[in-house]
Amino acid sequence: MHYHPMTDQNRDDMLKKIGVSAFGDLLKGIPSKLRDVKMNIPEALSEWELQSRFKEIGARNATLRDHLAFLGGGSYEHFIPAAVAEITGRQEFYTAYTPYQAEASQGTLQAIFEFQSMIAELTGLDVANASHYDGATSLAEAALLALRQTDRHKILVARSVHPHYRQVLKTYLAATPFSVEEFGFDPGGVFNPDDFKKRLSDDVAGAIFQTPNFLGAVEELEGVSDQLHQMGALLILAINPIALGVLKTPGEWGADIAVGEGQPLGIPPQCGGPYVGLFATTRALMRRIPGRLAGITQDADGKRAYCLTLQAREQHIRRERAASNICTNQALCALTACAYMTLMGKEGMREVAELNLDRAYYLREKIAELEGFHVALDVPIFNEFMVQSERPWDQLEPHLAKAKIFPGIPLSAYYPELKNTLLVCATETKTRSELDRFVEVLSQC
Amino acid sequence: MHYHPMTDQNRDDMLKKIGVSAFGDLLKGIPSKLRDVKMNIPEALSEWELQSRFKEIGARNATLRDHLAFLGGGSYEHFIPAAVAEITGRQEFYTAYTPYQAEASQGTLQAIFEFQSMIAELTGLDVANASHYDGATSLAEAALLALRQTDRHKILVARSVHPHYRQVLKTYLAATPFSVEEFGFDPGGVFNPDDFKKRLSDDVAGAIFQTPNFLGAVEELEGVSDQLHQMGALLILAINPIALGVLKTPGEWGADIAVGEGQPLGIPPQCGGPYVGLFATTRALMRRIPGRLAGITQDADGKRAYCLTLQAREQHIRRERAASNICTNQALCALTACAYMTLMGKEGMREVAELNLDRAYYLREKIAELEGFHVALDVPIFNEFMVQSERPWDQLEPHLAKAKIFPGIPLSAYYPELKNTLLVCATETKTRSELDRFVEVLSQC
Amino acid sequence: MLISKDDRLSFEKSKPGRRGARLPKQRLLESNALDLVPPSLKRKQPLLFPELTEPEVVRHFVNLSKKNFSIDTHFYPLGSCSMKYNPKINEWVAKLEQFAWTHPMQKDETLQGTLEILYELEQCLKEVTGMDRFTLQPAAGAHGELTGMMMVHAYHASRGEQKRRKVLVPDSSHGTNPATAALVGYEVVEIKSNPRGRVDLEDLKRHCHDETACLMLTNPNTLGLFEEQILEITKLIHGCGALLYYDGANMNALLGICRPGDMGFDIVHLNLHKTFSTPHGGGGPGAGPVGVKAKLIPFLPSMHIEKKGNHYEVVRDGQKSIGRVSAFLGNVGILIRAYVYIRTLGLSGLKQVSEDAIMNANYLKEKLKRIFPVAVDEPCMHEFVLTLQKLKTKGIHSGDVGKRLLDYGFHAPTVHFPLVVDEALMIEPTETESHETLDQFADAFRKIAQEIEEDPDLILKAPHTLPIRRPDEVRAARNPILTYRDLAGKDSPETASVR
Amino acid sequence: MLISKDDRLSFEKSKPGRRGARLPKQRLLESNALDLVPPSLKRKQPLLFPELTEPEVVRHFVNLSKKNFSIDTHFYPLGSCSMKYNPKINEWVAKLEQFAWTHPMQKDETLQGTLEILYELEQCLKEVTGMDRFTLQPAAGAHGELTGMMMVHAYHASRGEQKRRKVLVPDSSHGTNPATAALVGYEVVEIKSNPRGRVDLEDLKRHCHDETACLMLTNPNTLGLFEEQILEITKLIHGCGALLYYDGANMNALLGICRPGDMGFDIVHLNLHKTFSTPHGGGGPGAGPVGVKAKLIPFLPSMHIEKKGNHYEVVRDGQKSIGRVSAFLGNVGILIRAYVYIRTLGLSGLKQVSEDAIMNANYLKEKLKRIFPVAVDEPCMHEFVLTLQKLKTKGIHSGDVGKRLLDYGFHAPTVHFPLVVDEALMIEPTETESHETLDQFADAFRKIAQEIEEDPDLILKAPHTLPIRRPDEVRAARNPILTYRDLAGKDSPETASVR
Ligand SMILES: Cc1ncc(COP(=O)(O)O)c(C=O)c1O
Ligand SMILES: Cc1ncc(COP(=O)(O)O)c(C=O)c1O
Repeated sequence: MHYHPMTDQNRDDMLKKIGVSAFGDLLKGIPSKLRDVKMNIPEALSEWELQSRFKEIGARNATLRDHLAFLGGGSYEHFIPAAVAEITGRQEFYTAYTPYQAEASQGTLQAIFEFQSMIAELTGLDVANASHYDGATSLAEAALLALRQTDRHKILVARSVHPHYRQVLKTYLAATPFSVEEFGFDPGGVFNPDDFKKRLSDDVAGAIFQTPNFLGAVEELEGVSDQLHQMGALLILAINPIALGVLKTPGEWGADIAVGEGQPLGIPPQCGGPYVGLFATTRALMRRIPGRLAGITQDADGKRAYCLTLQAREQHIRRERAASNICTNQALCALTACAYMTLMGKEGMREVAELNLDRAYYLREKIAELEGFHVALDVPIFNEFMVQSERPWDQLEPHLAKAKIFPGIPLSAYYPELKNTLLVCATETKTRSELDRFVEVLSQC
Repeated sequence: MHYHPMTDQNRDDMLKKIGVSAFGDLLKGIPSKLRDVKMNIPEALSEWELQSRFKEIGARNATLRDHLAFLGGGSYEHFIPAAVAEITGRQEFYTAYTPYQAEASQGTLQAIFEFQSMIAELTGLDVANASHYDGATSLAEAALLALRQTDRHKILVARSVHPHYRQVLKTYLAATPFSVEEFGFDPGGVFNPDDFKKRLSDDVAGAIFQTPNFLGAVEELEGVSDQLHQMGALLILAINPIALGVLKTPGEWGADIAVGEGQPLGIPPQCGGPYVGLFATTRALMRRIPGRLAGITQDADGKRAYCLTLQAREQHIRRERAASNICTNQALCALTACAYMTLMGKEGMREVAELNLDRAYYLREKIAELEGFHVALDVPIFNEFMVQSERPWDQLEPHLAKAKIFPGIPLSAYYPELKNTLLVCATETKTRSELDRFVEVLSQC
Repeated sequence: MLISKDDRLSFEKSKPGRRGARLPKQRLLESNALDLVPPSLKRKQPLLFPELTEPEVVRHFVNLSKKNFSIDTHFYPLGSCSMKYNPKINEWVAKLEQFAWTHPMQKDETLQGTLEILYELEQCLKEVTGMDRFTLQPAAGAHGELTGMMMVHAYHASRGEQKRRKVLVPDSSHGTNPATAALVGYEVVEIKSNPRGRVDLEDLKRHCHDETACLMLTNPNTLGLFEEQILEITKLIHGCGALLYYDGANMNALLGICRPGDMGFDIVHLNLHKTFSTPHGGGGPGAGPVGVKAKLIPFLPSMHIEKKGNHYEVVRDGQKSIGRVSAFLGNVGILIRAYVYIRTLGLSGLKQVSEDAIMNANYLKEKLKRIFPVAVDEPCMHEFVLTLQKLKTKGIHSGDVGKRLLDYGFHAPTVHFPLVVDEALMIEPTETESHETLDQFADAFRKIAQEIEEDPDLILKAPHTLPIRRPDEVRAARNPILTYRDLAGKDSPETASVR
Repeated sequence: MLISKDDRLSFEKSKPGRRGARLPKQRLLESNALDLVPPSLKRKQPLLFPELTEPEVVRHFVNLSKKNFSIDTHFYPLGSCSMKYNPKINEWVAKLEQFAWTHPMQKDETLQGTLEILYELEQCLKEVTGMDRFTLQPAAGAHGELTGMMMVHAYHASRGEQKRRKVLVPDSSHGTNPATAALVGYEVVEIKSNPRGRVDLEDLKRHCHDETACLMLTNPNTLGLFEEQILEITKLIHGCGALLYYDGANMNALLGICRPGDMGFDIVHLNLHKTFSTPHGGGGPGAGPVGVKAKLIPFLPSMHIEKKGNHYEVVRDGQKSIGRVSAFLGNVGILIRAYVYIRTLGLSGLKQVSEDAIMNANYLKEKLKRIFPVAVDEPCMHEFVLTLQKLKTKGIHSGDVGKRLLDYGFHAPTVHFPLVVDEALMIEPTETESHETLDQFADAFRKIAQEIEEDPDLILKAPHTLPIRRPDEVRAARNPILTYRDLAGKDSPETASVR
């Protein structure tokens, strides 16, 4: 085995040094009836065979590079500078463990600190953690934080929040005494303020909105935080970090917690993961934040030092009284996002957001001109919007497949009322000719 | 410009510090008639546009991965462990300069030393240099060394040596008083000893053979070095380093210099370069070796230290009296080869050579059974051999192209007498089913 | 100077007007897209982001990386973490465009390659553990535990046994075990260890009753010891109607040797980032697939990959499922790496993993126990725990020895854990380290033992060779500086000017 | 300890029986392939190669890399080397399978992508230099020089002017210039520099006659100074029937500012690994394309890429061609990187390269000249040369100051070159470094100047912070140890045992 240095010669020497005559002597404590293991696992392949085989298996996937894709819905196709992979490919980053030994992990710790700083900056909040598993689990943890903080039992969530996130939220709360209640949206996709208000009660710990929401609409949230805060409840916002280059921040909306999927920040879509859950909050809630935090302090010589901090929140110190059970997070994805954001910088973050708006509004306009398709032109969007077709999408599918186009995500599986409606996404990766081709193919369907 | 830190603000400050009022003041020495430069160069592209465009351009190439290729002839398809790219991708290796500052380059220097050691070991000679440009230029430098060492004027070279290498040799000698004379080969492809002997005279500085040669044949060189040495001439052997895992070494043949193309040692074929010229010789000729050498010495504290050595041979010290004019070599390719050889190790080098033999002999046998094709079964080969077709290859071409097969290299362009003959190569990368498919397609042509 | 002394943040290196990336110039709309956004929806706060060129960014991060220890540069014997070599072919495969550039909402027909891998990986994990079905969704070990505990809850609820509110965890257990149980609303009951470091069967018996929901057990446990009475334990727990949860963090000891399924466990999580060699990434991402016995299959998270003929399909599971635990299919990129690892090693390679891991641990234990006592001096599995109790009189703690090891070029073992061992050093060499490395490590211990005698201050003030000395953690927690704004002061001229 | 103290060779870490790669098991022949090789053709000498596992090999090389300075980790102001940032997008493109996995003997139709790039690159290089055609074959600057000198020879020979046997090179020229001329059999004549560091026109005139074959000139020269009388020089040389060769190593100063073709040069080589940002790779590979004026086109090396309609073709050139200078098309992977760079920068970016390079050099010169005198105190182009002459009385040489800079985290400038400057330090900051970095560098100089006063030994014994102190080069050359066998002794038990 080319990963294992132990040779047969070594084995004999080592057994001798250990003081047993056979390897089996080391396993005496294992009940013998357990020892008769038969595993049906294929025999080893050489690396060349692996390279060939996995290329072959990979060829059975269609990709965003060989198709023209308009898929969003929580995972986005964005430009990633080549420098990102050179940074995350540094072995000292990707083969290190959690930076518990601060002196031997200043690299990782400083990068986490920078990541936290940029996420706090994007969200306009005071603190961000070192990452959570993904957008959905961040959202569930935010709900738990609100429930604990307010000592209440109910979470309100907009139906326009990503359906998968709402499912995860329900899973997380299923075994607890807490409940979830949803409020609806208007035809254009923005949340229905009356329905929201109606459900607001003094048992509500917090309310969750997403903006831009799953239907592509940017929510107008004026007054929402006041309404909630007056009731003693928290405002939780799910965001798209790329959009925050230009859109109003959770901080500006008066949110207490912001969560979101960090994948758009330089992480390839890779069929759903690994991604990185973003989690930011106010200084007031800092000591309830789940997961790791890096901070700045001084070392014994008074020199600046980075270290994990407020560990009293965490499971390895507090065990059953911890703020969360999280241990391993998505550190390398956070580093990826950190490298991406640093490369984009202040101007780049604004510009990429602007480009998303440009592409999405352009495409929406063009589709609006087509017969047989409907879009709501008056809803503010970022890079996604709903397209309703007069015919079932299934009928259009073969044409689109032939043109190697993934047109979008069908919404009726999540919202039965949204028949023949696709969620269509266009990011900065799309050129005029690609968008025009899509429109052309649609017009010929 | 995202590579240039200078902003307009900086520019003004800097001009002030420099003490000039405008940038143009720094260029006053340039004759003004030279300053009116018009260059027709396209405007900048963003990185995303570059990524898309170069993917598109790349798609206009057919590759060894989407075709079944039997191309060799100086550039070979071999298995490359994924670990190689992780090593050569280390920024400290690939963005460093030549290790003139030994203290700040121990990494590169030690790797060169290990490379030299392994090349010396493979060739069975005493010393190897840190690399030359490629196999062809190594060979030309070897000829020059022999000419200088013997103070003679003629180089003999087997016609079975790679034709491109012979062309480069002629180019190198064209402006000098030195001449090249070729000796022929027998029908099976091995050199003709009579022709060789006939041309041996006391004006011959050295003779160059390749084994396995360009026609795929492994040369029997018994007695050749004695013949040459008795005449006061040197034996120069061009080798394939992978073959030396099992084939007799230049050292064992009594060669004075071994040269070769190092590409098979973990370097992708990448359309011909960058590759790495191998150059090894005896201790006796060490002080005439072209190019860099790393050695071991001690530092001021008596600790082991790696450094460039015998620099008195080199252009930066000796100028017009240098052993060669080479400065920049192919260091990163040498590092690649070094990483490859270290991963393969003693057993791996033997095994990969054995696998090449296995594939090539198998394919030769199978093709021998086909009607309409001829191979010489009695010639020892390594991973290449000649296949003569009864029909012109041009006629078979469309069938092969349809099956996405690159069948080999047509030899008649180099050797008019070898009509309808292809040089066919099969390395360890080929499986039984791939070879059988090739034979099947040939049989149906 | 090879390691940069510069400890400035990217923010502090920033200069107005610099950029690190260029974006397409082309605009498709006639008007500026920003004008389409209603002013009330626009960000007002300027973005305090660093402004650096690509060369500056690359140098910044490359130099940061050099301040880390890692497997590829150092021996990293962190107990319970299986810091084994992360094979490069795993990275190569996972990064192929054909896998990396697929969207989770693509139709199954367009993802057959990825689905095949996930399906086959599940089959392998079933074989390795002896379980009946796996979910691949959980993103890490603790996430797997959470998934498991939610299933425990759903299972008992489905049987009307809501009163089972207690989850038992040994006092040697990892912090995530009690934390997870609590997260799901369970009451955590700690079970004592016996003098041989195993579960105290008597104590366990006392806590086995009709309010017991589950026992969470790590085997081998965090002392690196196999629970010899495992069959009695599982019988006991099942006897009282509770479930058995297996924390598979230490599975590196048992590949092909024995299986949690055969021991009687109902639910198992694996840490693919430990046993199956996927990189730790400085703290993640990992993957924590959860396997169950047949009776728990209905409760698994939704989404399961099935093979129908030659076609792979994502099947959404039924009624009783606890639902989704992550947004999409899980950490697919990590799952791919783990599968490549299994195919690289094959059956006999996997067995060799655990055999060599156990050999290395016992070999190192023999060497080190001459220097410091082992917590339980018996043959160990893949790791073992030293106790440095006797140094306490000198004011030296196990953490101090860990720090000093850093100076010798070795990452510290896990320190002060498990909690049942006083002054613990938990050492897991893994199978990918050579005995020469173990010998060098033992030599360092020997030297440190001597230093403790001769110059204890050297240990107490260690490390001496790294970019920083020990950080003041109390200060960090008392006055938390968690962002650049905290550091620069919200309204300091510095942040103002960068705005 | 972040930087490993281990200086053992891979060979010295080797243990019999270990392996770092697994190869396919499948054998197609019934017999062992080795038996097919006649015994007389087989290797007898066992292969003394290291035996290590993949993890050991990776850790070995990663730790080696950490002992290097490099652009991505350090400021690297090596004069005449244009150590600018190597953009990552260049690497990304060149490593795409579509480029990396093509064979040089494929038919043109199957290589249209690569041929297009090479064709377009040539067009750009023509624009940048004002030359009429380029060959892309040469692998480095010196290889380009060689190609150029062979063309000079072929050109004169074609005109029956064999008596032109002298090549003129300024005394400030790079070593490859005279070495190349000599390699082609020319007699090298050194031309003096004038007090302002430029070619002494009077001396040049003296050597202009009917035996002169060529003048090789670097402009700006190795002092970083533009040859102001360049038009007089080219006129003079052409006047005597000789050719003008332009060493383009310093082209980083002139992009979009002026062109060798317009100055009157007949032949130009470029170092793509300098001006066009391809990585130096620890000493290579580079690429040294050579451009010529129309009259020399017939002599270019064989193989030229032409565009016919939308099709690219490799055309083998005619009769007068000097022939091939490398086995295939040249260092294609490097050529691709350079082309990507040109497309990234575009016209205005290229101009900015030289403007910023010149600004940075002049800025740094202003700062440093307050510490040590500049060899020629005039505005410089992209680099400049200090002279540390005055330190000689203290026994300190420019090389010593270079060593001390390493301790401050800066790579040394080029030392003791050009030869015309006594105690030279040749400094080229490049355009990709920020003025903050230049300020820090100047600070280090200032501190070193002070150290020289206070503690000259600190300088003489520097560096103090690196894996080694100064190596004993005399010892290295006197008793050369060039291979592991040399080190271990050919028949030492060690080498014997590894056998
Ligand atoms: C015994 C044990 N259980 C659970 C965990 C948690 O796993 P993860 O960090 O993947 O969430 C760990 C990790 O350190 C562990 O060692
Ligand atoms: C002025 C000058 N000419 C020629 C060369 C040689 O170029 P190369 O190293 O690419 O062969 C150099 C390289 O340092 C140089 O500085």
